[in-house]
Amino acid sequence: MSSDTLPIPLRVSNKTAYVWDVDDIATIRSQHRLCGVLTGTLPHLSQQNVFLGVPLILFPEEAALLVDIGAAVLVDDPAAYKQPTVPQLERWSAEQQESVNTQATYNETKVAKENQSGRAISEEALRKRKEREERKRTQAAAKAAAEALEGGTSADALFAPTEPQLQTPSVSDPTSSSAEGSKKSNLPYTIVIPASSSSLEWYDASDCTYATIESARKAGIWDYPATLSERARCGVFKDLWKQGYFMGGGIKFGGEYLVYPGDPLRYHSHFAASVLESPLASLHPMEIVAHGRLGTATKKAHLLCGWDDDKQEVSYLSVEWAGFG
Amino acid sequence: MDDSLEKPSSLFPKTPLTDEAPEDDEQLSDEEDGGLDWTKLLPPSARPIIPRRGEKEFEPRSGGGTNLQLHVLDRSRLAMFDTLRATRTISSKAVSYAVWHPDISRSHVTVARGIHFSNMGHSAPRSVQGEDGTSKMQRRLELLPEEAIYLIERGSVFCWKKSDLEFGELPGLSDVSGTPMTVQQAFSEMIGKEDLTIEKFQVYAYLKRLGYVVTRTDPPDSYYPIPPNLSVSKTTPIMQRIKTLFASWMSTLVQAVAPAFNWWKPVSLSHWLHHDKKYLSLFQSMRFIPSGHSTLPTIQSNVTTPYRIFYNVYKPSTPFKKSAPPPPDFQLVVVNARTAPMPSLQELSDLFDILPEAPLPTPRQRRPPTCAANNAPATPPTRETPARIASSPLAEKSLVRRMFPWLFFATPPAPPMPARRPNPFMALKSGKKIVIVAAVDSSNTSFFRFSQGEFTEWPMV
Amino acid sequence: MESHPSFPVLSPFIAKYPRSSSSLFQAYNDIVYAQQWVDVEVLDLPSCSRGAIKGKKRGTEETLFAVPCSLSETLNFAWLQDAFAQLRPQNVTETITDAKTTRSSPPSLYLAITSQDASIVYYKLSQGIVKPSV
Amino acid sequence: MSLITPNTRARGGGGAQKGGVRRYEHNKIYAHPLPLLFVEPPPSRIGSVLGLLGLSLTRIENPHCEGVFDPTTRSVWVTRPDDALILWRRGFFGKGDLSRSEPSWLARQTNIRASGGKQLTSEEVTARRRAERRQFKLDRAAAIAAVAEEAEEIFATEGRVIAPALSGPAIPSAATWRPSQSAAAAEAEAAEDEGRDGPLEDEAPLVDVEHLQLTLQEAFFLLWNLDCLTVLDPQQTHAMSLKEIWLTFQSAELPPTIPAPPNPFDTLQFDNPFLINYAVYHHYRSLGWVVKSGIKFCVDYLLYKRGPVFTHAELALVVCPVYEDPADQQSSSIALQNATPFTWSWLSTINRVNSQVQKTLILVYVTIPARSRVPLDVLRSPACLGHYSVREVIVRRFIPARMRD
Repeated sequence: MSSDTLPIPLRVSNKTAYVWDVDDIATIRSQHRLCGVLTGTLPHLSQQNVFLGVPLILFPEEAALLVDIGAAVLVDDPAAYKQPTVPQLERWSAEQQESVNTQATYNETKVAKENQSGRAISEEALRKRKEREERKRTQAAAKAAAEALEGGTSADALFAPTEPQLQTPSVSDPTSSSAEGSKKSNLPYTIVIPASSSSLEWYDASDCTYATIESARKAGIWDYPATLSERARCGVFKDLWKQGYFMGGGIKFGGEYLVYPGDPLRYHSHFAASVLESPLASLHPMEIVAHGRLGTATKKAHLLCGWDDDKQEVSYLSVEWAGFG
Repeated sequence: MDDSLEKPSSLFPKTPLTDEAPEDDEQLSDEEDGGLDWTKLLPPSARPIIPRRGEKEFEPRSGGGTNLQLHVLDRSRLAMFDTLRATRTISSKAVSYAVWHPDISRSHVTVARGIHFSNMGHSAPRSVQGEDGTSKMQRRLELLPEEAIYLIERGSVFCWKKSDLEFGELPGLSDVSGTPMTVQQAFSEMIGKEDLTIEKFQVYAYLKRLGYVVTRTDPPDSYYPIPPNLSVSKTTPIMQRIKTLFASWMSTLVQAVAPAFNWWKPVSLSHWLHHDKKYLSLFQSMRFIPSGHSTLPTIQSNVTTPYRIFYNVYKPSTPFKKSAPPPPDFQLVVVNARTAPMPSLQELSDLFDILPEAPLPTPRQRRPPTCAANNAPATPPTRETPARIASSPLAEKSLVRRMFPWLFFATPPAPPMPARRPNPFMALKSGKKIVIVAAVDSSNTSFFRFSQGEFTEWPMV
Repeated sequence: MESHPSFPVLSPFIAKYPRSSSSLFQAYNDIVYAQQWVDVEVLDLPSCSRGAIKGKKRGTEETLFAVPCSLSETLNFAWLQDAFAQLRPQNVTETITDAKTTRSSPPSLYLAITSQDASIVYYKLSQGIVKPSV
Repeated sequence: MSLITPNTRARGGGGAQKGGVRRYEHNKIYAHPLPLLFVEPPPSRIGSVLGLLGLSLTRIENPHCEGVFDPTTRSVWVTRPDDALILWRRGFFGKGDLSRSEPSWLARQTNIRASGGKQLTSEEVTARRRAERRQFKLDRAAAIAAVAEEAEEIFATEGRVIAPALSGPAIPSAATWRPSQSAAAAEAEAAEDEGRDGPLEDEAPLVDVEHLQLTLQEAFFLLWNLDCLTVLDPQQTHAMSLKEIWLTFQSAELPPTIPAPPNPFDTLQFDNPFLINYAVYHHYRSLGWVVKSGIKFCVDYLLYKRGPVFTHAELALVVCPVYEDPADQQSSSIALQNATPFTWSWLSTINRVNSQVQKTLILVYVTIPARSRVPLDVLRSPACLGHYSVREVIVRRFIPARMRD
């Protein structure tokens, strides 16, 4: 955590802190020992819930901690999208075009290599075909849209009754259509849907970045911790973190956190920790029974974390089954 | 056994991971978060020996771990980060396009490709400017915020944000319909619209990734197709009237006889009557504590509740027609676990009130006898038929009956269709009306199923 | 109750702390007769309004402490810390001058939780962060 | 008192045949679900004629058990061994205060004294199993550490990575590990030996200090519905009347008021835990369930189909009182547990604990009559129980990945 590294921008929207850049995720995990929760669908592995991808959503405790130690700042994400200027959009479009062209060139050489006959296609023919496809595309797109509407109340007679088949083969798309006059075959090319906004030229967070919880609170984008119980959670979280533990969500194991002796990628948690917001917050013996009982089956102890808001201090009691009785 | 130390690449294996993800959810969600072996996702060439899932160590050796421990950890992290770096790419021949209209919280699908649209999006008439300057109504395909985000983040839709900029004149931008959006921007702008919270989106995406069809329960606009008479349930008006009549008649009757019930001596077995001298009668005569969901007294309830059914969920196997959705397989409430405790009895009752009754669980193996002595219907008994509710003395037990069962001894309540009785434990554990609650605590989702218990209908004696 | 063999030992505590007498009685009997601890003594825990039990498992040397409570009580974190503070290996019943120093308090105690059907369960509470045994 | 019966759940004991014999024995011993017996007269002509008329000569046999109300433990003690036996065997009422279920303390002590006592009580079986389990865990941990050490060595010298294994041929698994050679078993035996030696030295004659303890709910159920239990006052001077018991059991559950109010009725309130628990207990008993404490699984009750010796409990009950009028909750002197909805974390915890042991969690909601609706006077008699109501909500985890077809 050298001082020359820039603070990590946490993208805040709807009072949730997201991390979209993988380098930031790596820094947060490897340097700051915070895990967050990956919550997005992994492209190409989109039919499962076991491995998930960006964005990483931080627990509010984690975000508050990172801001507290100066490792991160809070960015009002919706406010960072400025209206792009025409030149910005042109540059963006040109970039897309370049990518398409590169792919096309690459593919053409590949096709050429494969097609030993090497039948050349004149530029003129290519252009004509392109135009044909253009027309086809427009029709197909309209048709596909109509079909996708699928039997909207047919009061509107603009479209013919729908057909179940939806996969309309279409050969082009809006971005490609702008490739007027390019050396491009009708081979498919790859479109990238960007995850992070930081590469967008018109994404500018300079006027909506907050370095403290307080300033972010004033700006109305962040308000954690606000209550005693949230302060207690933050206090406990930070205290455990300072002692070198990693934390994960513990709601399924009867606490606020799971506490790991090292990175959860490699180590089992030792504790489920529950936060008691004050020394006098009520604690029912049944809770001790349940926590102790749950622990015996999962090889975890339970950690009662008593927060003292006056002293800003945490005390701990560890709970385990006694082994008799 | 050799670790090639090859740097894992971001390429994906062509292994059947996509189809056959390790989806043992029970074990999975028992599994602690982050306890995944990302090295599994590496292409085979880069794959060193792969420890079995869940084979984590107890703790790092003092000082952060041994060299080996640090090495293995680094490798796991690298694999994870490399996987996360994979970009969303899609062929130009498969991609769909949409335009996000923040003013109406909808994304207009301009190019629809792929199977997703057979159960996502709905058609809405919108006025469009014709070329001659006149406006006319035109139906178009629109996505709700959660549908749009989901399709964008899985890399199926490229989304533009509607813009007032004039692009048409510009070379190279003729077909651009607005400003291009990232996944990040979709999360940022679309969540918070049309009642969508991050929790609801997470639950939506979770179910979609498993292949479920998920629709809104309350139509967000008048064009949104919903299943027919979903919120019926309860009983038909006629049944209601019969019940009321019956109840009032019974209560008059009971008032005439009731003083005979001695609360100081609730059970009095006749020394002479035959049917009294059995444990069955003894137990029956003790069943006078009011019970069951129909007896719920009015509970003075408070303010607003987060417990409203939000999603209708259809199994992947359920035939689904977008324009005429069938009754859902499950109905789901999504709450933020940090702000909402579990539902109160009143909240549960309000949910149960609008839910249909689930059919009795069918016995695992045993088929019903082909010819029953009584004139039972040939179909397995479902609780949906009001006829059964009316005819079964057990099901339709008034408060009066519950309180003074001894009045009814003349007609001992024989269990209906004993041959068909499913395993009572299955019926008890499954319950009548079912609601699913997804409680999301900072991205950790727990799904719980709450159902109406009917222990009174399934006595053990 | 009066005729029970434990009554003479427990009666001062039963009289002094009627609300916790049920759990003390059950825990004491279980420890003496079912768990068969030896060198069993009852200690006074005024800040927790109850008696606690000190003893050893048969054949071991370590002094153990059990603090009874009933399922229907409501405790809190400060209460548990007080219990630790007041339990000392040596003559605990003598005046406690520096109850707040945990120096001499035991590293762990057993919470003996009782219910009205005479069920009892024991859970071990340890001060600080003590990782689970293997 | 020899109440000892073979333990059905003792693992590793006997095959199917033995189990069958045991079940047969159990069916005989525990044939009656309630302490009352219906004694059939020998078949006779008169009997069959009366039978046609719907009348019978069957005799109801009431065992007339006796217990003592103990205000300290808020329970009823049954000290006569015969009565304890009847109440346990006919409906599984009560619990030995020094045992896990039926009173077996004396039998255990006798067993220890008679060296080589072969038949283990369930408590002894449990103790042995726990010792073995502990040893297994120690063995496994040691083996894992050894393999890790080896892997470390290889990494340091050869640069090869062997992922630290938690299982494998060198590491014992629960399926393969055998306690025979373990030190723990020996240790456990040594402890038992010592236990045997101890009492022998001082030659003290064994006196049974155990009793069958009935909860107030159990006692009231037996005496109110079945009239098969007499409860003596704490000083054992007289048998308490039903009215006396009704008031005493209610006030036993309330914090003692000092000085005692002049009129005992003044303390009555609808949210008395005795009334709430009784409504629940009675409801499930009347449906034929055997209702036992669930403290070990952090719930209020467990429901057994016939009784704990036959099957495991599959249903775990948590009693959730609901005030019809929230204002009554605000003004109450009692802080009833579970009267407000749980946090998700707590619900997950108790659900997880119970699903680990194959139990389904049932939330039992009991409504507490509103004072504005029902006059307090009804609390003077059990008639008030007609104003409470009981209903169940079943909680289970929902696993979307498993519900797809």
